[in-house]
Amino acid sequence: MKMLPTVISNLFGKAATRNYPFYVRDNFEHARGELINDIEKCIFCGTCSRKCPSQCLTVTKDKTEGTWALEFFACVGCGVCVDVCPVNCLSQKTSHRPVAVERAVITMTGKLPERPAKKDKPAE
Amino acid sequence: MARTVIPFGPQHPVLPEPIHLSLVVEDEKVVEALPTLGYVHRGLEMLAVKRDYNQMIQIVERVCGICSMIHSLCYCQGIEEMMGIEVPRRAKMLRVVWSELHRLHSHLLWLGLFADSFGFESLFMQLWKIRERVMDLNEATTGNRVIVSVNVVGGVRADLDESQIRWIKDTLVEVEASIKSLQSTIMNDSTVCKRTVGVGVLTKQAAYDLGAAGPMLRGSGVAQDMRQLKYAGFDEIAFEPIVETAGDCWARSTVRFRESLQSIDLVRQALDKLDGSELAVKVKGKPEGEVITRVEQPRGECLYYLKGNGTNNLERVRIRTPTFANIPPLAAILPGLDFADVPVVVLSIDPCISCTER
Amino acid sequence: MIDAYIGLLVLWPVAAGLACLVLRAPALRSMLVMATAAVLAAAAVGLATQAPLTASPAFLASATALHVAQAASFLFPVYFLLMGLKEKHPLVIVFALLQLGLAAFGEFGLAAPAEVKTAVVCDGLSLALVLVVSLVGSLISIFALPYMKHHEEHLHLKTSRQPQFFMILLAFLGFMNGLALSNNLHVFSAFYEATTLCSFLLIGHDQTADAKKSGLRALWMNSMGGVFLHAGILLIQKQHGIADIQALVSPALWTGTTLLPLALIAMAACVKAAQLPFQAWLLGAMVAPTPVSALLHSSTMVKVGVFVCLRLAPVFEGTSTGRVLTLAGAFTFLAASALALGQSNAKKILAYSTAANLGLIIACAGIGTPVAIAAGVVLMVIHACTKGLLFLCVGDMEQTIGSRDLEDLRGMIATSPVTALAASAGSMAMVLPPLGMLVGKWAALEAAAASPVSMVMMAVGSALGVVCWVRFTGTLMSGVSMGSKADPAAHTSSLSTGPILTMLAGAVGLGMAAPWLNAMLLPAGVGNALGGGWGLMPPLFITAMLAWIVGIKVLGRQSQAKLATPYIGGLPSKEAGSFVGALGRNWTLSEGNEYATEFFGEPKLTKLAGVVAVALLLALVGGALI
Amino acid sequence: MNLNTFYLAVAGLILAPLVGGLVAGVDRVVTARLQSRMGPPLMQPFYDVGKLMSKVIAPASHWQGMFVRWALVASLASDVMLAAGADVLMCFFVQAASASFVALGAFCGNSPYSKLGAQRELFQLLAYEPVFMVGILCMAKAAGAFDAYSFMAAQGPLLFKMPLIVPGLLFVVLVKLRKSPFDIAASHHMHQEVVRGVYTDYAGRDFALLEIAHWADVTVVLWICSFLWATSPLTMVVTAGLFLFAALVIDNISARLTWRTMLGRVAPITLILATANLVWLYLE
Amino acid sequence: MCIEATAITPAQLVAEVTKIKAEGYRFVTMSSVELDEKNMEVLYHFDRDLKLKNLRVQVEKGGKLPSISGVVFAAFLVENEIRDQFALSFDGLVLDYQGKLYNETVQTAASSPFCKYAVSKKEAN
Amino acid sequence: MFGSFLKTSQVKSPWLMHFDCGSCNGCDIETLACLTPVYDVERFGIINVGNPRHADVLVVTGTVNKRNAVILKNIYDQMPSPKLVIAIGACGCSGGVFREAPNVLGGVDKVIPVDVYVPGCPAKPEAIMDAVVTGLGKLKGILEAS
Ligand code: SF4
Ligand code: SF4
Ligand code: SF4
Ligand code: SF4
Ligand code: SF4
Ligand code: SF4
Ligand code: SF4
Ligand code: SF4
Repeated sequence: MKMLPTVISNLFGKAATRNYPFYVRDNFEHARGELINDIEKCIFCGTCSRKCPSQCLTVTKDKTEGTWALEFFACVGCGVCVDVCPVNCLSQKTSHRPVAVERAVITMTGKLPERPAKKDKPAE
Repeated sequence: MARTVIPFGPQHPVLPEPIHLSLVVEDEKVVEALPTLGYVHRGLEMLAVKRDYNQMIQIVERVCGICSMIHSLCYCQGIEEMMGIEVPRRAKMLRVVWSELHRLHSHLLWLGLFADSFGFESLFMQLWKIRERVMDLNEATTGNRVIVSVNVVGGVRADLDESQIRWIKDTLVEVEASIKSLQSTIMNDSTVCKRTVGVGVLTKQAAYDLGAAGPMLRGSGVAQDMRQLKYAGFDEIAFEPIVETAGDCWARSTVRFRESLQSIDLVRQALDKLDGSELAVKVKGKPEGEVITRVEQPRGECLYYLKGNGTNNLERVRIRTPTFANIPPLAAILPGLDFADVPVVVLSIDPCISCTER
Repeated sequence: MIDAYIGLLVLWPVAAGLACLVLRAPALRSMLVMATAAVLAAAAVGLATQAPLTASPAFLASATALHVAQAASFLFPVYFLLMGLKEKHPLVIVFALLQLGLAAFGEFGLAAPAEVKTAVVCDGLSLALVLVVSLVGSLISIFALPYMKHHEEHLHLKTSRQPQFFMILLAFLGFMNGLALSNNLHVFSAFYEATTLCSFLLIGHDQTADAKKSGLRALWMNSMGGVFLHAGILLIQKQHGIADIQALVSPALWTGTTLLPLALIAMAACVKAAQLPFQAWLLGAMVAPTPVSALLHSSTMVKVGVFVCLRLAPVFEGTSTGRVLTLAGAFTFLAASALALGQSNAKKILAYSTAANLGLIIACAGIGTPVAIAAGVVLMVIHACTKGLLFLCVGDMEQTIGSRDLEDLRGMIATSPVTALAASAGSMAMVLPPLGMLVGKWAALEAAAASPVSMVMMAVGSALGVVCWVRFTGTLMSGVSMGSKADPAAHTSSLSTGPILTMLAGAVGLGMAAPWLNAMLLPAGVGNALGGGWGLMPPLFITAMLAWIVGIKVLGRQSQAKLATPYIGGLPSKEAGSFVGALGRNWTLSEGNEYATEFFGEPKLTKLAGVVAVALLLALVGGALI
Repeated sequence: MNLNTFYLAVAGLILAPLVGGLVAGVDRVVTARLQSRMGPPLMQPFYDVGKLMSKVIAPASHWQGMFVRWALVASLASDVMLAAGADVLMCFFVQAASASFVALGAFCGNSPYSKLGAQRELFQLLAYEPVFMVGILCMAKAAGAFDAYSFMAAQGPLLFKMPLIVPGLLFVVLVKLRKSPFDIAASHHMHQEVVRGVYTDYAGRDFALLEIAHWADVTVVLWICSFLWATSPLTMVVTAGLFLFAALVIDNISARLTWRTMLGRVAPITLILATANLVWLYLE
Repeated sequence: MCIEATAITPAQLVAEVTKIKAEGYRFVTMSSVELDEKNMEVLYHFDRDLKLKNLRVQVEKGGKLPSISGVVFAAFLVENEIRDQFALSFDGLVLDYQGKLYNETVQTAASSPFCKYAVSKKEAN
Repeated sequence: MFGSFLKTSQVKSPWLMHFDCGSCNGCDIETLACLTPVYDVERFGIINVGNPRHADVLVVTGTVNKRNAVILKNIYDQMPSPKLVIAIGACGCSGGVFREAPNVLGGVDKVIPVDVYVPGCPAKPEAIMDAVVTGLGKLKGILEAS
């Protein structure tokens, strides 16, 4: 019986439902969503791959080209890689990553910077 | 009288998480209940071998998604203690803010599920509707609704600005009002009381001896709460553990209900004490030695035993979670119950199997 | 012709019984029993073609016959007395002495009643009972042939006691027919005592301690009934100086006089019909071999009680005695149904349910309107068939698995499909429309329109009955059958399935015929007193038949299907009917029914119901005095 | 039986399940609104049944298909009987038969939950049947006959003569709508200790047919309730609607009580009230 | 840094636990940790008024300890867990899952992933 | 017409069953949140059922381990076809951060075929709704092709 007022006011009030996907609320400013790499800026240093708690990043490079691969099904969106990237080429969008019907890995390749820093060891 | 054997779980609608009880009932009275675990066991304590101590933060956070923040808090405190790091005051207060927001959403979540365990669907809906506000606070301030990932060794990663603080306070006023409007339903409604009062009674002595934790312990009249240890920012915050004495399902739900209001108060206190200090200190060195740290999670005391050996990888991460402690008392109160009360009693310990099994 | 029929109905079984005793060869016995069945059936049908009728066959009407009856009123009590002395059973002794006293008083202290003109009056009611006895009773006797053979095999008897058994069994049928047909109170009471004797002997047949105890309990209770009956008869004799039953049941006779004698006779009937608080003897009768219980429950013994009440019913209409009787009957219906629900012993369920249904009939009798009486008779007939069927099924299953507990009968459908299905059909016939019992119940409810409290009791009782019987069926048909069962082929014989299937056909057929039966039983003037209600039945039957056909078709289709694995929370199972559960153990999925003992526990409920029932019976007698 | 009755009967056969489905849709929309949700489309129950119809799944027992059909026929028959103005008491018995068949099918299943559910279903039957029956007896007493048309033709609203059966009827509606307050476990609620009770083992097409049978049942029950104010078709609809709404509100403001409470308390209390009403009608 | 703990031998264990319980302490949990290839230690944590009291027992991997679940029922779960993870068996467990608390494979000290840290560390060196 | 109604019905009435297959609860509570007023998936006709025999969509959260793989397979097999499987969260998709833990086998697709993967840790309620819609689209495609 104690619930009666709540229930009745629910009936005559507006529903709390957000009518997604017909109405999409703006994402919060700092929401940690999809991880993206501005591959142009990436120096393929491999820091992100070493610090990633989920070990879902693979960075490889040869003489001229580097590859940055993200196994996005395993990424937990923690943002550690974003924090550690020395050149800030990684960022997270505020929107969630779209669902997929197949397994995939995001692979991006880019040119190595002209003069790679000498401390850089090739990442495994 | 013929016995009925009921395989209760692992997949069962009242059990959002898989656990199995082999129940033997006679005319719907439980005469035997034996649990089986292992459906959520991942063995993540052992990941310490493969991940460094910083990466482990993200992993212990995922011991459980419901009080994720408090797990990483506990872990970071342990490492900080081991390495002798003093955390800045602002970080300590922010840790209180987010851990209490977690407790708030966890208690609302539980109250809802508890309501649903005795079929009070609209109460469940109402509580989860309120909880969404808290989830919004989490997401807006940390970037994720559930796994907030704010803790790092030495402090926190995220900050609150003035407008956010004001927004949190405003929102909490509304949340508090909505929660209070449900108080009489949760504590006094005759149908609710019919299902909770006197059901699954755990005496004070039994609760203490069987090692119950959290609201399960406090619902039986033992005033013990790890926040009395004054970790994080609790040293500066006024806090009294909430205790009920009946020891039944009603007492446990009342403890949680009152704690959710208390959490709001604690968040406010912590917000008022934010100062201009750093968010985190720089960390040097590698963890070495042994520590035990304890924090209060929504479900009770959580204990970490950490052992480092001066390398990046810890030698041992041992996690004792509250539900683990609450399973023996549960096993002790199940026999003799009405079968219809089994879900209510099982839920009354707020079972979180994922942390139990890790 | 009529006399011959009556002779066959009453005398043949007695003679055949005696022959059984003398000719001990099993084959001969079988032939005799089957011949008796045939003769009884033929004679009963023959009689039915002539009904309603009156007759005075010599063996019932002659002075000798009357003398025999008179002598019987001393001989039976004397025999009971001897039994009581032998077993040192005080109650038996007391009631036998009381009976003797009453008999002596009737003989020497009262003027002889007016001569009874017609010895036999066969109206719808009598005919119904005769048919029940002759058809259902015969079938049970046939069923008893293989049953008793097995039974004795299990007991490892040196000398067979079957001759005695069949003698009593067959004679019982004869006495029942006599009782149904005789129009003279004294002859009637002689037959009445004869049935008491037969039931005593049959219940005690196995000679075990339990059997003896139950036999004696039946004996003292029924001779107490006998005391009531005799007292009633003597009072009638004193008040009106008559012994003619037909004359007796005219309401005109009773205007202005107390109904006490009739109340006493009704009490006697309640004892026979195992109404609360006298249900104990019927429950005790379970220890007897199943054919005995079947016979007592369906076609003989207990039917005496309802027969008597229905016979007297016209007088009860509108009287306070009638109202109390209705209440008492409805109460028994309610309480016995509740008691049945709390049982797991299949025979006990049947026993309580018998008491309940008889209560319903007695309630109809108490109402006493033609509509109610017709409903009562319909109920009586259908109950006999259905209950007989159920007893035979339970007996058969009991012999198959060696237990009569409902929990052990779980999943019998897999072990002995025919019997289990017949039992299922039988128990559905107890409660579901458009089958017989429900129809009777419905008619009773609508006929009870003048008695709101009885109506409510009937409503609750009927719900209790539904639960009890659906659960019974459900248990038999339950999907997982547990434990090892005996070889299904071991006990099947056409002599046991034959009667079962015949009875099944009877139960269903009678259910279908109920509207017409009812119409036949109603006096011409009353017509369609149920507001067209009965007219509903034929369309309902057509619907049911359609459903039946559709259902069977689907059954045929699905019976080929591979069954889904059981939903057990996703757990693996190593073998059917079990799962791998806690501690890695293999847990067998055993099931038990719920008996809600806190509501339907036998000891508590029996006590409570007993108190109410006694109060009602006191009110019955008291009400009649006022 | 005249031709008119025949048409009415056919209308009952076709319309009753549709009305029942619509009631289910209203039920879900209103429930959602009471919980501050938007809720499904009104036609959702029909989609559900359509979906179930097209599912392929092995039966849990060979017998279930048969019992499902029987239950369906019985439920529809009770509707038809009401529409054709037949004896309401018998109509009620026929409906009880439908419930019995559902329980029997559940007994035949192979999951322990199904059997447990069947037992509970029976106790539930035990709880509401007498109350409902006494309610009908009250109406019959006031109307002077047992057939549906007499009920509808009664002078003035029956309600004033039998206020005390209202709680009982409401109880029946709650039970028949499979709502909480009782842990009968056949409702949509996800947190049920016996999974879905009687319905656990029914699936696919069988389950769809049961759903239709359930609609028919709901129609019958609401229809009988609407006799309380049967002065015009409109008042009947309104009465039924009020009963439905009251049931939904009760569902949403109360916890689920155990069947023991239902059998031990609610049923006796409502039964005593209804009996008192019946006796009062006689004394008048 | 190291935590305060009383080192005792397996033989003293049950008596010590009984004593501690009598002093009004309640059982919190046990922790197990590998020491080297051969040995491990088990820590018993007890609490009274938020103060912990710890016992430290050293034992060989794959060895045996007396169970304290007879004294404190709550210990049965964690003892079973240690049995699962470190293949350490306990004598007198009140509810014994036989090393199958978490999964079907019964581990030995050699096969358990929880027992390999010291070994792999050794190899790394 | 009836046939097309049945087909429409299949995409309009997805009853889903949630099985927690070793998740950290993060994804579970987000799945559960979908039922609650703010998200209210009942708008799409979704009902949360607890019984595989009534379920059309199996929503799996968490990593598969040796013990729950059997359960997962069993309940999948008990669902009537056509059925959909949605793997939720990093754990459900691949094993997530626990991939290398000793008692983890990996993602849901190690045991049963998965129709839709929902990345995220935890997956947001909106993403879970997207997944159902995507799954139903896939089902619709299959139905129309048949
Ligand atoms: S850390 Fe940044 S720069 Fe380095 S590899 Fe990763 S993304 Fe590229
Ligand atoms: S030295 Fe090279 S690899 Fe190391 S952090 Fe700096 S940029 Fe990255
Ligand atoms: S967000 Fe976290 S999990 Fe994802 S790639 Fe970056 S570090 Fe790894
Ligand atoms: S109890 Fe909490 S954590 Fe556990 S399943 Fe339910 S919601 Fe998830
Ligand atoms: S008790 Fe454990 S599982 Fe539950 S929320 Fe807390 S940490 Fe998570
Ligand atoms: S039922 Fe019992 S006594 Fe009768 S034959 Fe079988 S074993 Fe013998
Ligand atoms: S309980 Fe669940 S399934 Fe049932 S109506 Fe409510 S939301 Fe829908
Ligand atoms: S994906 Fe993340 S939130 Fe989801 S179960 Fe796995 S760890 Fe938890």
